[in-house]
Amino acid sequence: MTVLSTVRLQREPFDAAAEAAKLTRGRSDVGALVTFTGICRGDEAGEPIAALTLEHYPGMVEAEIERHVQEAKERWPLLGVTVIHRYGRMVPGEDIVVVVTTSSHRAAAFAAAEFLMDYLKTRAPFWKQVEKAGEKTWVEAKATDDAAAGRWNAGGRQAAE
Amino acid sequence: MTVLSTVRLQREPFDAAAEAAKLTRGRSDVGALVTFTGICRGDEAGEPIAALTLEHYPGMVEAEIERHVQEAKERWPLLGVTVIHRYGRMVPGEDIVVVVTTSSHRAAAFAAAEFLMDYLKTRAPFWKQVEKAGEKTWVEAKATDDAAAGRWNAGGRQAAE
Amino acid sequence: MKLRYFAWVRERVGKPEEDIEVPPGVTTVGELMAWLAARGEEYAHAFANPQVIRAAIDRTHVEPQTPIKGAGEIAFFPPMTGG
Amino acid sequence: MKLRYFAWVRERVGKPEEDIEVPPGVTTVGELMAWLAARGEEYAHAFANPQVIRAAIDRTHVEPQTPIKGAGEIAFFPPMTGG
Repeated sequence: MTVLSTVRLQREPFDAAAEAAKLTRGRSDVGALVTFTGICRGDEAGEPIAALTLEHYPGMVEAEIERHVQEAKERWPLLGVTVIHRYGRMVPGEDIVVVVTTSSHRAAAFAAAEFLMDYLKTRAPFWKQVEKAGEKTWVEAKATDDAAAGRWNAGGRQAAE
Repeated sequence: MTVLSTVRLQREPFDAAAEAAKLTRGRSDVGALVTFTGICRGDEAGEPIAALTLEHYPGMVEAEIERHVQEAKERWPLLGVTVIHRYGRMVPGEDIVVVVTTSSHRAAAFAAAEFLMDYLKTRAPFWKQVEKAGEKTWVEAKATDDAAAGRWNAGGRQAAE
Repeated sequence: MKLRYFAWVRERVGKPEEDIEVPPGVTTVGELMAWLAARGEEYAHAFANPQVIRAAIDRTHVEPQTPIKGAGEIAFFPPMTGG
Repeated sequence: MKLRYFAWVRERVGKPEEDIEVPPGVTTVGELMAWLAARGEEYAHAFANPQVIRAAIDRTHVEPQTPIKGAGEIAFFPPMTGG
């Protein structure tokens, strides 16, 4: 069994569909493919934004994501995992992050993709700044994101709602 | 707010990436896009298979899926939902089903996609037959799929593991 | 009344659908399965395990105790395995 | 010891990184933040609310009580907002 895993940080846009295709091409053990794409919205906290700038901690962020990809592979019977996260400036409608997971069965693929996204939202060293009416402001961390990330601790999966 | 929804039953292959793109094109309110693709595996219950044939109940299956798409739209703040399910004969590696959900935030998109897949596995009138060593056998329903579908009853979301 | 059969229920009965006259004493889905099971060897085989067979009346899932009165189309099939 | 600052901590301190000599009495991440806050107005502003500031030693998340002995690089930043 070949478990593919890819972690990439980049300024340039990515092609989510092409990344998903790489995890299924030429193999017949994949039964479930989950692709999560996080997209820059045109509003933040109810107000329109012109753009988003993502700052990151080079070196730390790659290592931290790799560590969580490893953890996901230990927790669930995955066949492939891809995480690509952009940094720099993005305008509404642009893709920010993609997480692709594959497995024989859907439960593992869904759980691993959610686990990685909850982690990326709360513990990966990224910081979002938005441009609103000419002013730049830092996005505040959300308590709901912390709660979502917390459900993966202490063994099993907990209800998130 | 425009909520797009599409349900399609078809014999022909579909393009999951193109379906996903339709739900995000030209709008800036989508922050989260989940695409689940179910793929025909080369094995069933540990034995290799040559092909899979999906039988369905025409008329009932479309209405039933539509009803569950409506339910998903009532339960979560979705911006778009697409469900495409194939029937007929498929060989390993071919896509069987795609569910695409979009929302402002990831929790709703993930939950709705899982809810629809759990439903499709257990309550939508489809039956799978596999070809193993020249013999055709009907795939038996799995207790784990029923348990997964059951967690959406009785209000909130329950732990599935 | 029109009956439809799917998957291995269809294979065992030997046809995808048929029109039948249901006798007045048969009033529920469960009673209809019992009555069908007595119609011949192929039906006996198809309905040997009625507790695993699912039913729909006019394209809506129903239970064995559901009355069949007024039904246009009743379908019988094994547990679903889609997705 | 190399210090790095990110997001609004970086903006308030006014630089992305610097090399500093930490006095011997400063032994934990929390003590380092308190010592930094006393270094000047920009530091006082950056570290006014130390409980919201996160830290990493050599690219691993740490807590305020974590000792800084042996650290090569210590980073301070606000709660993360990726994804």
